[in-house]
Amino acid sequence: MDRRVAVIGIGTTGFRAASPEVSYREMIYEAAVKAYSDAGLAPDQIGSFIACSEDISEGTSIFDEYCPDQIGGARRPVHSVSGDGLHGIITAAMNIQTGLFETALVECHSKVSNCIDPVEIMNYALDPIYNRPLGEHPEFIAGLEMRRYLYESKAQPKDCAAVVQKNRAHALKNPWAAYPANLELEEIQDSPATFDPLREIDRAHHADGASVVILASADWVKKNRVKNPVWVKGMGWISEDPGLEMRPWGRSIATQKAAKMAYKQAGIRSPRSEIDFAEVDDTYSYKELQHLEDLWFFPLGGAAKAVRSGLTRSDGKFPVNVSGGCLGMGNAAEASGLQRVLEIVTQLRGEAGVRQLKRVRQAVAQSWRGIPTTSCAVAVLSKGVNS
Amino acid sequence: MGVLEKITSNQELRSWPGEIPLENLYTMGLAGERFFRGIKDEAKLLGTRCKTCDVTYLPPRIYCQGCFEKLVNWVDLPPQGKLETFTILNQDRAGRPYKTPRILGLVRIDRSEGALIHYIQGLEPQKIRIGMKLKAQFRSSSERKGSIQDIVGFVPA
Amino acid sequence: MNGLETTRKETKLKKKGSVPQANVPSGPLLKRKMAFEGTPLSGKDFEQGKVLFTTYKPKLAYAWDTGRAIGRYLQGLKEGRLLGVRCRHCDRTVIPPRAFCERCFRPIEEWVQLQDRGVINTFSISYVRWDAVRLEKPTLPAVIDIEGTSPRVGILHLLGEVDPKQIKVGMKVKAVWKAASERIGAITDIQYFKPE
Amino acid sequence: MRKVAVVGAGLTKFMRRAQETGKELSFEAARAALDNAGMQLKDIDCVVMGTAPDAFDGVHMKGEYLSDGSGAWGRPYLRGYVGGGTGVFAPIQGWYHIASGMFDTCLVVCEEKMSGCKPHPQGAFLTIFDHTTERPLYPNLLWIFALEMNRYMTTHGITKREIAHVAVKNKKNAMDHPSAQLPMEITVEDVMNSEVMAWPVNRLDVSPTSDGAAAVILASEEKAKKITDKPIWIQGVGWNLDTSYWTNRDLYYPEYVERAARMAYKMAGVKEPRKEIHIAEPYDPFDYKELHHMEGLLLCGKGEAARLAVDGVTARDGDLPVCPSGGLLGVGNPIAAAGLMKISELFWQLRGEAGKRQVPGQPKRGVAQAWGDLMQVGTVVVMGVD
Repeated sequence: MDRRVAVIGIGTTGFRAASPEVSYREMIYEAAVKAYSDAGLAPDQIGSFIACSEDISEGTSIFDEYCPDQIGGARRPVHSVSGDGLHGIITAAMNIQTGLFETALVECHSKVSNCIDPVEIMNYALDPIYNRPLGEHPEFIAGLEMRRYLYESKAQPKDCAAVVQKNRAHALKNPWAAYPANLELEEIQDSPATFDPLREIDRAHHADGASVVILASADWVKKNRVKNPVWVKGMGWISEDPGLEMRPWGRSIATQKAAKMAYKQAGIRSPRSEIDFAEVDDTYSYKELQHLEDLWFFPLGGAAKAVRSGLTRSDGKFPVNVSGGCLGMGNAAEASGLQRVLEIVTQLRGEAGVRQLKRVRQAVAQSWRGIPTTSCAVAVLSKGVNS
Repeated sequence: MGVLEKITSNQELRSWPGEIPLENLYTMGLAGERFFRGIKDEAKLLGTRCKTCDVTYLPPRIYCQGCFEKLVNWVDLPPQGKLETFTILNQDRAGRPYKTPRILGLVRIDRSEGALIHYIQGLEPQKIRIGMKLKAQFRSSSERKGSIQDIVGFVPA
Repeated sequence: MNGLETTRKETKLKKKGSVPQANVPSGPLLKRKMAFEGTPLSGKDFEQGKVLFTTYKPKLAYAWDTGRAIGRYLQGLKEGRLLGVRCRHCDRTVIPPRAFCERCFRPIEEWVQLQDRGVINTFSISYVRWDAVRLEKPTLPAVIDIEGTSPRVGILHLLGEVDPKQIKVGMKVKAVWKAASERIGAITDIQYFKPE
Repeated sequence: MRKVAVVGAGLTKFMRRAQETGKELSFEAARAALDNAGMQLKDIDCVVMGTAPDAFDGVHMKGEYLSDGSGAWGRPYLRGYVGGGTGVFAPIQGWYHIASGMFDTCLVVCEEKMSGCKPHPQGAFLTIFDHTTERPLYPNLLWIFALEMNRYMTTHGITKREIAHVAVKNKKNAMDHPSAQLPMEITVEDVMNSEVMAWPVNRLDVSPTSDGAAAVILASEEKAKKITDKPIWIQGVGWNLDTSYWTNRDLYYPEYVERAARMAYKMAGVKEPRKEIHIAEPYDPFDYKELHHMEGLLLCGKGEAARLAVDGVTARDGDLPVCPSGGLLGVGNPIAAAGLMKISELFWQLRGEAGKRQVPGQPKRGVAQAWGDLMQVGTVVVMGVD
């Protein structure tokens, strides 16, 4: 059996700081209709439906109840995964690989503008016995992690500022982005520290949006002569220690392991030379640097040098977050991971317009589940089956 | 007059307010109970040890996450360790600035692989260095209730 | 003997090899019951301080965008009207309104003003409040199939001005509205449904 | 399609209030399952967690929080959820991890710690309803059961007395289950005379809220045969989620359960469920639900299940044993863990290792099912000895 799986359809509303004119249902419906249209499919041609969400972010317990209607999944096999959009892609791919389904659909969205206090929601994720009773802002964790990362990698806060500058500038060319900006390095560096060394501006702002991706088996792709499939060649996902006390703080071990897993499946030996560009988690600026190193693209400390030299700019040799990333597009929770897949598919298809990268065949998407977790997911996406 | 049409006037935008009304009660668990009793009654730190993996857990767990053996070896740990990282908090949870910034540190406790996250006290921010030795300061026995707040913070050892 | 114990003893590895040697029956483990007994607590254990615990009351507050369909539904309620929508493709009239049909997945284009009356599809006589507090006087939730919709399409609401014993499935009921000045555009602008 | 087997199972006791944290409960169940299979954690390739609303444990993203207690440290780990259907869905998730060819072994853990949710675990269910069109009416969990039960009774002319037989049977069956929280010998009269909570639901029609965990280990065919000489195969899986507009459906029949069952039966090659299924563990958080679900599982015609309960056909030694474990009504209902308990029960029953609970006649094939959300989801697993 041919176990390969490809992305055959994408749809997104794009990300915005708020979306007051639509309910979550109406927002997701728009993304789903676009994805169906892109794939040339109708809902009854989908085998399995996967939605990624978290109860408390929605303000609804067992939110999976509300997932089927707006994706065309009512009375069909639908299930929720409390994971990032990449976990959704991985789930859909596994569903197809069983041979039980030929196609699967993944939906992620964010309506974080509807949460009165997103900080409190993040705080509610902290360990209730050892960490939450301190009563501090949960982003202290990013402050702790950033300092340790800088210490181990010898990167500088200004390198993190360069990430902010780059990604927000990338977003200028992305109509889906909520936070495009043309910033001077100095103004970023001068931005006040919240959880020192973390600055307010190192943090991605929240965004609303919905994205939908449709996947299919290789047989289906062949049978239906899909003209621009993007193959999911490798998938990896790992959870490390959810507790803060026993984990190492400088590196993302989960990303390292997840990347190895994905590269092994994809037959990649030398990530830096075999991958053309990457869309990685940059919820906080330092995370982009850390994740690039843990994805084995650079040695420890190498990512800072890369951003300094412009290597990771859209016009550099190894573009990173050409979409604008979370810093430029906005942090749309689970949808951020799915959006990385959308960006890669768009680029590999050659449909990225003004931000189109040249001669790209293979890319990596990586996600992190956010504070206080260590969970990460990695996917290798490729234009050709053998590239 | 269809639903296909969108809201075009901000006067018509509407949201519906609500909440998830609940309160949670958390037991400390089997390991946590013993750990916090140790702090409360004797101002000491207790860890659990997995001999197979050569790991000492702090906070203690009843299982080793590496090999999944049940842990029954409890060890006394010195209430001191090395600062692995720290952050200076300039604002509280609501985003209001602190008049005096607070400092949180992650202190890797000696003779264990574990750590505690707590306030660093008695040091100017610019004097704090990764790797420095710190010791835990406990509240007086009458003030201790069996929680992480029975520790006031860490001070230079 | 119970099932759980037996399995423990009978399970044996067929082969040694890539799958490891069992940690099966050896020493004290053998005596351990398969069903972990756990440490059950009573309410008193907490009151008397026998067990340590901590509490937390999160402030989880939201303002959900109503969007076009529900926004208009609420506006209708404020005006004392019950609005539904009709999917032409499925020839189906439904309430609450929605922007798309969950059956055919096409956008819905037609609003329908429905009668503020209907038929009891099912009901309960509930002596328990949402937070499990016991009630002296029961609340009377019901699914009410609204007149003018497709068969068995209704909404959740309450019944009132009725002896609980007299309630029957199939009974015709009519909405009792709050005074226009008190209506805010909420499902509670209808106080309850009463027998016609 | 790659064959997947259950090779081990473990449970904690189900309790009203446990001192153990959710992580500790998860560990105890997972460890018991590993012991049962004669395996170590290092033999596990990936981990799946099933757990229902985050409000219970009181931790946002509680799947992340529970991961180390579930053996997920350093491993691929996913938490799926379909409300109350989660417990039977989690092994389906484990199934696709292995059937996809991605892994050879999977540890499936389900956990629920409901006791910490105040003022009452039921309070969390207020927030399962639509926030704008339903929550302002302050609905509670009992309403949905009461409304569905009434519709079911009214449509078929079934009485509360007939339905009460299910509670009597299951609570008695649970007397033989070492994990049981609420085993008891009661009569139909006791059920009828117990306090009315939300008519037609009385107190003894209902399962208790619980703390507890369950775990099973799944393995690919090749691995399973090395681990045990009695693997129990997952022959079919099915799941189905109906629209969230629950007041637009006729609640008398769980169409979504039928669709899930048909999907699972098709995969298992089951053509006549009533003949080919020897033991059933349908979801029974309330007594009528067992009947409702037997119908959805096509084990009898619509409206016929009550008769089977009254006639003793569904007794442990009856022609079609249903919930020989004692079900949620007797063993307890730590939501996701209760569903996985049903999978464990089939595992032990089909291996002939259920001890006092063993149904006679060497059953060869069983079905487990769970249900949840807004009366909306059906999850079905068919298991067999070959």
